[in-house]
Amino acid sequence: MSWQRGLIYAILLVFAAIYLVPLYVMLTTSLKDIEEIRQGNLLALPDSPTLYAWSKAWSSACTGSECQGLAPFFWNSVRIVVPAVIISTVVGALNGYALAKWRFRGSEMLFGALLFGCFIPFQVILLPMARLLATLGLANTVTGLVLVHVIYGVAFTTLFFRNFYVSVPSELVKAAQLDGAGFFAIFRHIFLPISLPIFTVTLIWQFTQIWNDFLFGVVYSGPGTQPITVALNNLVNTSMGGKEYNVDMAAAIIAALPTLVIYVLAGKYFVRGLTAGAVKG
Amino acid sequence: NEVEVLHYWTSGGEAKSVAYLKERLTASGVSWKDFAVAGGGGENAMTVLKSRAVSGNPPTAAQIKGPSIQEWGELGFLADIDSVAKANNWDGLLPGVVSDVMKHDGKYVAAPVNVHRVNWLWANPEVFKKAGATIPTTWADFMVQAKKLQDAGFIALAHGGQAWQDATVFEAVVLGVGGADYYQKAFVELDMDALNSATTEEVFKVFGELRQFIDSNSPGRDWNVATSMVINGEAGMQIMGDWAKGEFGVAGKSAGTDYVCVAAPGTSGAYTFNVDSFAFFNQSDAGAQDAQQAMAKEILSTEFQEVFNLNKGSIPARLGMARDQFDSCAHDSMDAFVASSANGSLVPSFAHGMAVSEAVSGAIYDVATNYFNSDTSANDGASQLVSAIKAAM
Amino acid sequence: MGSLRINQVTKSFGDTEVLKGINIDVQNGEFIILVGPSGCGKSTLMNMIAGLESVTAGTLEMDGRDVTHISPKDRDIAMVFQSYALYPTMTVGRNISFGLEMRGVDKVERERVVAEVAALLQIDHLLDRKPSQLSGGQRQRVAMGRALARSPEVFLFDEPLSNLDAKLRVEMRTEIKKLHKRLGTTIVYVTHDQVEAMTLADRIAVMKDGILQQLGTPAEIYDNPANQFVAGFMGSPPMNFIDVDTCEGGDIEVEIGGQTHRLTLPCSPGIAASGLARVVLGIRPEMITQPKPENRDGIAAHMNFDVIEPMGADTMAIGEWNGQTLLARLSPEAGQKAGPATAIQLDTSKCVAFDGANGERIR
Amino acid sequence: MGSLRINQVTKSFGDTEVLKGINIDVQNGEFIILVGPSGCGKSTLMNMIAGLESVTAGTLEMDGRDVTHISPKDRDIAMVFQSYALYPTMTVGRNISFGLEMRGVDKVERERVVAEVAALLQIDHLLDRKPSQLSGGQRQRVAMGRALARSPEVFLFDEPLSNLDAKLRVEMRTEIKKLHKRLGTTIVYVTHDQVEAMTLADRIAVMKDGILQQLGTPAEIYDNPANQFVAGFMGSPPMNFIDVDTCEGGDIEVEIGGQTHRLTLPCSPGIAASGLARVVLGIRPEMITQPKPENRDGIAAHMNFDVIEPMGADTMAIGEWNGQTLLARLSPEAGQKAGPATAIQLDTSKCVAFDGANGERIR
Amino acid sequence: MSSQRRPSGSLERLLPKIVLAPTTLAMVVCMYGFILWTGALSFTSSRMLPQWNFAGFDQYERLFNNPRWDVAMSNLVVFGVLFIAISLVLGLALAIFLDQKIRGEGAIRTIYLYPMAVSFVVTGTAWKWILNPGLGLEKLVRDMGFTDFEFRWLVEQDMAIYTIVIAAVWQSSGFVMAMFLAGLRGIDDSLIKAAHIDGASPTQAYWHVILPILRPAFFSAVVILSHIAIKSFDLVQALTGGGPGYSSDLPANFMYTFAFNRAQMGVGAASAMVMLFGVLAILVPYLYSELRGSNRD
Ligand SMILES: Nc1ncnc2c1ncn2[C@@H]1O[C@H](COP(=O)(O)OP(=O)(O)OP(=O)(O)O)[C@@H](O)[C@H]1O
Ligand SMILES: Nc1ncnc2c1ncn2[C@@H]1O[C@H](COP(=O)(O)OP(=O)(O)OP(=O)(O)O)[C@@H](O)[C@H]1O
Ligand SMILES: [Mg+2]
Ligand SMILES: [Mg+2]
Repeated sequence: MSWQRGLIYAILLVFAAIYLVPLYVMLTTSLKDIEEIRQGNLLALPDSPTLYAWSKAWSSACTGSECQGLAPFFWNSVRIVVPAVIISTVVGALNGYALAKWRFRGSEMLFGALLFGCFIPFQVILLPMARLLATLGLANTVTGLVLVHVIYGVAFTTLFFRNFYVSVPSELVKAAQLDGAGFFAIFRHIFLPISLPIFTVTLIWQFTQIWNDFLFGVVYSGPGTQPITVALNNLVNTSMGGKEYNVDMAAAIIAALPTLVIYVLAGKYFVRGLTAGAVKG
Repeated sequence: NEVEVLHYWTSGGEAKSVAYLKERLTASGVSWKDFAVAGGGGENAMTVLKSRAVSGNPPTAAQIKGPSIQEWGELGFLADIDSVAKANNWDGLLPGVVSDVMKHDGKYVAAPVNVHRVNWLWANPEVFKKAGATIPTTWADFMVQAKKLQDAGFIALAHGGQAWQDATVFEAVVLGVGGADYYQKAFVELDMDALNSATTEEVFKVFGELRQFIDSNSPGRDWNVATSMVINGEAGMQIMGDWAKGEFGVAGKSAGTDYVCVAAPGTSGAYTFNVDSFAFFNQSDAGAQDAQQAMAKEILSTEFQEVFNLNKGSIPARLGMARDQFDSCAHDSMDAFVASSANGSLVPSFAHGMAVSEAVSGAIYDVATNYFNSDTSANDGASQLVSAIKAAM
Repeated sequence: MGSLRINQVTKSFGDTEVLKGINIDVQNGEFIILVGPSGCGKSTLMNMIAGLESVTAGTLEMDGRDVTHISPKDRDIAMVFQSYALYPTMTVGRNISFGLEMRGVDKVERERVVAEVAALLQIDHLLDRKPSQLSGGQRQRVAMGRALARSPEVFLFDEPLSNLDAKLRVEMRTEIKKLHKRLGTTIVYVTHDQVEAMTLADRIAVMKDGILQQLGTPAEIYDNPANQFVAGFMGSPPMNFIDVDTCEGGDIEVEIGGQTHRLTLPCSPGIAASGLARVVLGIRPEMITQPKPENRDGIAAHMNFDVIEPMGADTMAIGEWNGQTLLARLSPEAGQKAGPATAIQLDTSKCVAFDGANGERIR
Repeated sequence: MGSLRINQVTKSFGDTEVLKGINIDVQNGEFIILVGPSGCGKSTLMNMIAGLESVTAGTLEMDGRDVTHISPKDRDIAMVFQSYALYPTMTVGRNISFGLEMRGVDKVERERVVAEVAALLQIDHLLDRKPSQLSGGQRQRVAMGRALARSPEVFLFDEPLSNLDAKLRVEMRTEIKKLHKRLGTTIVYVTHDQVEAMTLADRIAVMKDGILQQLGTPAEIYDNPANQFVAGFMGSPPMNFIDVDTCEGGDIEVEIGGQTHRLTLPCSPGIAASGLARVVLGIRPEMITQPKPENRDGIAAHMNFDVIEPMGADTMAIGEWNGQTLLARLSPEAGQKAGPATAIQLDTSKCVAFDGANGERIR
Repeated sequence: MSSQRRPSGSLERLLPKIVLAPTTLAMVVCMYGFILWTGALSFTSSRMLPQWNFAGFDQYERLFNNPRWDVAMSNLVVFGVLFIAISLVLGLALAIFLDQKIRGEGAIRTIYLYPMAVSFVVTGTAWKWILNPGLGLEKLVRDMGFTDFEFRWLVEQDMAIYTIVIAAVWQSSGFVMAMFLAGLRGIDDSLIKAAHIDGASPTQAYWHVILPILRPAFFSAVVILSHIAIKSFDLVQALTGGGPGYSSDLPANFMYTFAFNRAQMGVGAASAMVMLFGVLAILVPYLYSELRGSNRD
């Protein structure tokens, strides 16, 4: 290994360490008891690690008048996130593909408008959207929430895919057209297989955005369909004091676990050199 | 029969209190649909409430307090529960200042659960002893004693640098320096003459002097962390509402010996109150209306008032309750409540949204917190306050 | 099925006009070869036939049906791209069978066809590789295979053999010829290889700068070029062009090896009528050889050769006429002895003359 | 500077061994041409010389310095990629000047060089375009220009002219030759064009399946092939191979046009010593011609021709010897008259013989 | 000459538009429709809920007279510029390093990405501790013996906004890394080889050859980062709460606070419009140049 590679490894590892510090703080805190936290040495390892905070966060912490921990809300989130992520990603992929390789008059304009539209602050759309959902009969339903996430996620998924697909040589589309493939067949057979990295990125983005979304989740959910972020927020927020930092931290990690799992699973689809050898020039 | 209740009491003693209410209602055949949204003193909950209202689907009841009840009433969202009130003689049970807030157009639309006193000074006698200081009763004295504490190596005033805490201290200074009349005129009625008077500048001067007694790490600190500084003897005092008692309790400290609760300097006869309440929203469904009434009735029951307030550290909103379960600080609070109400020094807390509209209290927050965290002069502070309040009215 | 009418077709990319009104009628089953200098618009024309580039003006008909705006997949055309355009994520086998798959051919049949095509192209051992694991020539053959697997109405081949070695190229050329004979499919084919053009084409279309210069059988193009460009473009080594004076009676005068000769050009009787004082004489190198007794039409002369280039089967000799360089094609033995004042024989029977000003043929 | 020693170099991709111990010594300033069938490993070898592929075993030396593990940018090599590898985001001009820029050449000089190279390659009007806006041949010339702009110690050209038309190719070939003469830079060049190989190379390296078959001057390779593969690979149309019986004394017997002839092969005196009863006779088409009085070594015979293919300058005639197909190269006139029992002349002076079993040359 | 198109042909041609139609509809209604709605709202005197009584430019006047808005806007500039620049550079650098056939790439990648996964509702607490002079970094370093060490940005008025930059970069740069990594994985090896042959050092090859190809990915990253910058709401809420004072306030917090907590919906709407026009002024030229550029590929 040359010294350059050594340096690269060193840099990568140093940054990994820096990135890990907050996680470390959260993890160790979640394993300490509240007394130890009060004594206040943040970076110390727990004296006597306990899983008390974890089990409390999962199954018995109060998030309102109910004290069932995060568990029931976890599944609410899954019911919202899975369809929303899938729909917005698929729609984004198709949009991006159409915008990158099937340009028509005004398609660039459309894309620009879509991008600009996503700079609208979400706070201001809360009320009109609530009205719209009520008109559609979707107020405070999971379907309504999924719809909202799809609408405001599609601009980004489209952006990711479109900008990935513009650098795919157009010759491939031409060749496939001659092979008798239509719009969807080309997408399915030519573009999907080279899209793994961008699918990974989009999935990560959408999953994180929707899983971690609080604003839409709190405003458009009904009682009993609240996502986990709302529960987490309820769990950690108290005006009365008596903050249980260890439970808060455990709850945060639990709430983030699905996202982390997705990252790990999706990560392996970052593969090298997907278009190599396709065309010359 | 079902009530859907939007509230922001989600943890600790508050959650237990709500759970108790739920239990009682369930026992009386009303099922409870919990709609809890915590965060930022109800900010998120209010956002949700507004969007539900706009979409034509408001909850049965929501935790709303102070002048906001009137605003919702103006907009025509609130349900009339006068029949329950009449049947249970609320007018007789509730002090006038409280019942006024609960009514819109002379009809009850909300039910109060508690009364908080905000103008408390919490002190650690151990620290005072070590520093050879005494607990101050006026602001002038405060400066002297605080200096002693500081010289002895303690943090004189434990404080969390968040806007609402700054406002809480500011409010105590207003009341202590200006007195109840000034407070009422300037910060409740928003009388411009009072606001433009020299008293305002004096208030800012005192408030500004407090900066020096606070440690530099305070910005962003949660109030309970500040309280624990008093508890473990790092700091001498804290100005905070009666909910701070809970922290001392959790730490196993007892009032009078391990800590003392006295009125904030210069406010011993006066009382800034903060009342939590549930407002009821119009329902088309008859079952829901019945449930609503049952809930209103339950809230004012002695059992609920007692359990709830023991949990939360406040005093019951209704009068004539047994006091023996409550501690000495609560007794003080109850006495002061009655006394101040009699002599006209019972004032609503503007730092906790009881006195003025949200717009104005927000403006006061901004000025107070900005002033406290900068080295603006008292004069400038006062004029900023006036113009900010004008702009928000 | 398979006839093709290219009707006043033009193409512009922004401001650049790349094709300037092309007219070609391709008969059903005909083998047309497009040739022309690099950048003259051959690939663009192919792309337009396939429907991959929009037509700026003009129309395209297949079997009498206007297809100008029909989508490529409805045209039933197979094409070999000059730039290959292989699908990077598919194996070679799948690249070849993809067109069949899209047309709903069942698996068994597809596998049969792939095996057949791969054997033909000698890539059967590569079927499981990805394009990035192939050599240049192998990629080109996969591109070829992709087209051959189908039985379209029209084949478009854009320089399909340019990266193959001579031997393989000859084999492939033969296979294409056989295929064409067997299937009778219309083929439009771009090549820079003169031998390919001469041996494969029914007709050759010579293009330059987006304009069709001549369309004719290989023999017509070679022996009877429409203008100086076509004459110079076809043939390797190329035709010699010499500025010469005309004499009355339509003959020309040329200085060879120090002597002036007067030549009659049977293919250009129109010189006299043209009234030009100077014309450009076009004479192919193989018309200037060592004396050949079997050929009685030849004119004898003596020439000075400066440079001799042996090229295996022949030897190229470079000399001068009218002060202009000229290439002669000698046999290797004659070449060895060539030098100053070498006896040569001139065959003027296929010499042509052009108007030097515009390059037009004088007939 | 510029000498190159390829020392027992092997290359494997996973399990496939692509190069199997190549040894070539390239002198400083030499022009080496690599030829071989598609997929034989030419590009791989070039990539390894450039340092783009790792060397599985063996060493590479430049000027006596071991560069096996030196990074490409420290080798001072310029290369034309078979797949072009143009930078898609840069204009043509920048593509060409990029190498200079990276070497810190100043702007004025870069512009001068770009202008010069672009003029040479006839792409001066394209300098502001992006590669995607070019035709195939234009792209190839840009790839060429990128290499030519620099003055490296070694040039590597991987089929640099394959997509150009014949005329341009001849011009470019001439330019490369001139350049080589002028700069004396070492050049390693891959081509499938026999004429290019014969006219440009100082030495030709013939490869097959990752093994070097023969390394020699063009004349050696053509006239004196090391084995049957080399003999068959070089030359177009290729050498004829006929299985023949040997007679005692090292002569061979062959049936031509119904009669048996006994031929002496001066280039293969070792036939007798080999003791083989049958050998493969290698005879190039141009050794079988119409009778040529000027060539006295020839043997006269009569042959039956079945197929006649006119090819412009020559005519190929196909007949049979020993029941095996055979190509003869006649002049167009002779070709026209060819048919059954045509008089021909055989030149055996350069005929070669091979061991049919392993293709080895019998000397 | 009648162009007799087969139905399948014309359908095929319409497909791209059909695919884009739902998105377009949603965009027109839920983005531009709502923007118009907000624009209209900003000219009313709405307080707690929308009320449609016209009030002219009153709300804008209030907005611009509010010192807190000035602070929020100038914070946005500081924060936006630093956050976007640092995230881009760091994300790109990490992507490039990770692309060097690194052992354990998967693990390292996940470590860089995880901050995205964890909601700031709680990491805010961890960050507050780490940045707090009395608890975190400063204390740690001082405990190690460097008693003069100071790191008190969190509690200083002029510096608090930079702690938000730090936390935001920590959270987002991993995702930027992933975006660039995806782009890098799509680039043909032979271009890199060509650059090496041209004598480019690895750095130069990245700078001149690869980065230009990554331009679309870069574009995505900038859009995403500006989006995050403009909407950084919970970050501020959790880390500084806008403090000390309101010195680290950002427009998103300002808007939310005024629209929903202070019953000044008109001012909130006006601030949203000002923000949108600010974005318009900066982003549209960029969008335009990018989209035009890619037209000519
Ligand atoms: N990445 C790879 N993995 C496996 N085999 C490979 C890979 N790259 C090349 N090969 C094989 O190595 C052999 C040599 O390839 P190379 O590109 O050197 O051929 P070449 O002589 O240049 O052929 P051509 O004339 O067709 O360009 C080929 O058979 C090819 O299939
Ligand atoms: N997208 C484009 N924008 C502008 N000009 C273009 C574009 N594509 C091609 N051209 C130009 O059009 C002309 C014709 O290109 P085309 O590819 O048809 O040439 P060709 O005859 O196939 O050449 P070659 O033999 O080199 O492949 C060329 O001069 C080329 O530069
Ligand atoms: Mg072309
Ligand atoms: Mg190759």
